[in-house]
Amino acid sequence: MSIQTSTTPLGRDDLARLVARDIVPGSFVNLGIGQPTLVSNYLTEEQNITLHTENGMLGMGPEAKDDEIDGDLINAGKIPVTELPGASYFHHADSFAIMRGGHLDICVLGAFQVSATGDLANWHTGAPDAIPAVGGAMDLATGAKDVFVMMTLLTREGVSKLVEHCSYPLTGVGCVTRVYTDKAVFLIGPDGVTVRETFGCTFEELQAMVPVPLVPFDEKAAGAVVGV
Amino acid sequence: MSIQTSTTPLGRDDLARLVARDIVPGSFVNLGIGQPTLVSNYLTEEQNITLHTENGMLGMGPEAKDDEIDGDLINAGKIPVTELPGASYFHHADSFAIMRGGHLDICVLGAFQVSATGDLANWHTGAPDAIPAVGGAMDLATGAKDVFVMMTLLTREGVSKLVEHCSYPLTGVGCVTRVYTDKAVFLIGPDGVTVRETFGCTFEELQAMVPVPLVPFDEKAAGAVVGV
Amino acid sequence: MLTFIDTVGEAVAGIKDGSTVMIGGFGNAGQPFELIDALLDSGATDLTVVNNNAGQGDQGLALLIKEGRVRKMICSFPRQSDSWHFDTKYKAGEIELELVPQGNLAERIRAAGAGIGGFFTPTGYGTMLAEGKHTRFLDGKWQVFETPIHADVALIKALKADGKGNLVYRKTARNFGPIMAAAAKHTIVQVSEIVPTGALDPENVVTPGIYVNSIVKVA
Amino acid sequence: MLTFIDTVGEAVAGIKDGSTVMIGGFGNAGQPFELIDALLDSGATDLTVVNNNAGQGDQGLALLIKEGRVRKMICSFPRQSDSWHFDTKYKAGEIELELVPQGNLAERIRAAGAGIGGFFTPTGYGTMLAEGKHTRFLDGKWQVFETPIHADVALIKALKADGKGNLVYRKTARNFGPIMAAAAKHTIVQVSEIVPTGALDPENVVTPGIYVNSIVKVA
Repeated sequence: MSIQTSTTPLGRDDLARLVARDIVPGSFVNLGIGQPTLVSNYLTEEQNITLHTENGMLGMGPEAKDDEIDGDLINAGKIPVTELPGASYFHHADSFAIMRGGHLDICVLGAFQVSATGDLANWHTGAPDAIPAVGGAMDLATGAKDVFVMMTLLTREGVSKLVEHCSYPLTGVGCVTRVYTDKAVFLIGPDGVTVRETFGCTFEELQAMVPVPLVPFDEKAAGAVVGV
Repeated sequence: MSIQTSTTPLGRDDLARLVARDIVPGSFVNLGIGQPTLVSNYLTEEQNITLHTENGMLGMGPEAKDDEIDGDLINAGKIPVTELPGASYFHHADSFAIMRGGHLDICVLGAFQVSATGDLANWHTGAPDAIPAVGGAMDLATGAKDVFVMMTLLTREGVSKLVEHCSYPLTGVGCVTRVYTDKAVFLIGPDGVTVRETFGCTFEELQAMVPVPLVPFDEKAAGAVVGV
Repeated sequence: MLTFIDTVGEAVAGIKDGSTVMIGGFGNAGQPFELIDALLDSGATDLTVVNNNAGQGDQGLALLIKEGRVRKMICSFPRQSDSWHFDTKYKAGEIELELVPQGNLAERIRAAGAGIGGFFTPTGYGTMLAEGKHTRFLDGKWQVFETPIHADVALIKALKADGKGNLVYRKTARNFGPIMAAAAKHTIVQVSEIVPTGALDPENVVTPGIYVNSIVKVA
Repeated sequence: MLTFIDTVGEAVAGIKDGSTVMIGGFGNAGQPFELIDALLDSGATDLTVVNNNAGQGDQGLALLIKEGRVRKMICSFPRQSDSWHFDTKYKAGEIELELVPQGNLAERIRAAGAGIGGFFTPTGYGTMLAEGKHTRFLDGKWQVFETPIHADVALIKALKADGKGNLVYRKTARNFGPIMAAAAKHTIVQVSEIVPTGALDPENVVTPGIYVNSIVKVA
């Protein structure tokens, strides 16, 4: 059985749909700013997912439209959102206690780089004149039970963002459990990096793009795989 | 001017009235279990004192009577109490954050012994077969801005409870600022123990009972006195 | 994953021998008597119990202690006029006691839920309850290092739950409920009423449903 | 001691040069614009400001920074599309920045209010924001030692206050208000409404009046 599940690379929306499908029903989830926010478009009512926003809310609904817009009801990206039945509000220390105490099942984050051991770099380019801004990225990276990354596999220059060691400043050490990219889904575990599926390329073509030893999913004993 | 303000030692109720009178209007106060609870009988409405109970309430009212009794509304001594307008409820960590964060103006506690430097012993007799129980005593002792102690000056055996060094296990180090006893009010400060007033004895008679060097209040420069 | 369960017996059925169990309540206020009775009936033993007290009279936690199910108590105030079952076990050397100042108990439970690995507090400095503990001079005071208290299970009592597991409490019965719910791997709540999702004002939810695993309504 | 004050100008009049000022709000939600404007008018300078961000657009905290009143920012997310006043000052070396992960910011503020002298957290371990900090292996993880952030003054925004200074907030505008109110020596609150004592349900009070010093109603 091939692990290539698509003849073309996945677009952002298809990738978001895939991440959404993989979220276990009943989970509590935090979706990071940017691409991860797209995932919310594909969560179904049957999944009964509760979204957390770190500025102080559980039960966040879709983006607010027109007269729903309320300046007191925003998400972590400062975008007006809505409130679902069963929501709750809390202050910032209580909100980060939810994250830092390991109560979120999944957070989905963007990334500049992910290392073969799950190190994450997503907050700072390291450029000497850049103004640093970290927000809740480090808390999410170290706090959630599972950290999923969504990113393109390659930079515009064609360099792999899945790396042996991150060259960008780290957000968290050994925290990422899965990486969803346009070209493949990677599972990161104690035994290394497993490729769950590929999109528009074979395993061998993928391995040629990535400077990290990869193992295809179907060659591993299922019990040894983390995060499936 | 004599510092003897009463010809007889004070009874428990007179002492409670005195403590109540000394509480600055608008204060937030915690009254310990036992004798300190009497103080609440003498607080006036004009003083606008807010009582805290460490099991999770500000704005505690008087003891509940008859059909006011509600098992869900008790004080730290597990006695049914009432709720005043403007009350608030909070969980135990938030309640102790109020105490430990230095937000209470005054707590009033009983004591086995107080030392000349304000060490407090009020939780454990030190008897080898005693079952220890500390409750919130240590949090109150170290957290409140001012710790007032109410006690009889002498044990039944006639031994002073104001001592050079406590022989009972400590509750807190250097935390007591005032000691209200049946025979005198003591102010404890960096310069030692000052006697603000005596009841039923002269300063010299008091000094003869207490194994700690005392200074009468009117001999000190007012500026050097703590807690008046 | 949140489950609504019909009986207290089923709710506590998964509690294993040797577990650390947090039990809400300060005195009788907020004590989940029905869940404790069910735990007693379940036969679970060798428990470490975290509660402010060590049982009152002949009910609830006191019976669990009487029946020898509690190997160790972590509490602040075991000795009371009616704590005779604890007193007997303690004097017989049949129960271990970790005595913790009440504010440290609350803060250590809160730390477990909030992912704090340890903290410094002035409470207890210079006393026998801080003997052997690491100390440091911080913020102008000597402070003592304290560590989180985690639990396998929390048994708590709330007033109402909605369909998402959000909880509200009643008066001083709130006490340890919210922090224990966050500190335990599995939180079991007995409530007086289950209301439809949306019936609790989101501004007034005290324990968000993320901290709750099992809910059972008790008459 | 609680005071009700008629104007924002009088409310901030006592803020001295060189103060550490916490300002509530996450982005614009909960940001006490009227109090910040009054602080600008007061002329107070050489301030250390604690806020999640470093100002947006041409209002509130952004103007305080533009006018050179802020010596140092303690925040988690200064860089935004419209943080041009901070960006300019920072690049010119005219403002100091202490960048703190958002959860550490919240927990350090909470610690100050709760009398915690310091705590260990896994957040930031192994990153440049933990460089030079004390670390320890606790609860199965490497953790970083963090210290409380105290303030002279907090400026926050709430929805309603009662006569005892009890506060309730509105939706995600609650954010830093409750923890900053507890962490500052003097807390000044702007509210939309002042209600009679007794009009707030004691179960639903978010910030008890003990944490509040001055209240001013803003139209």
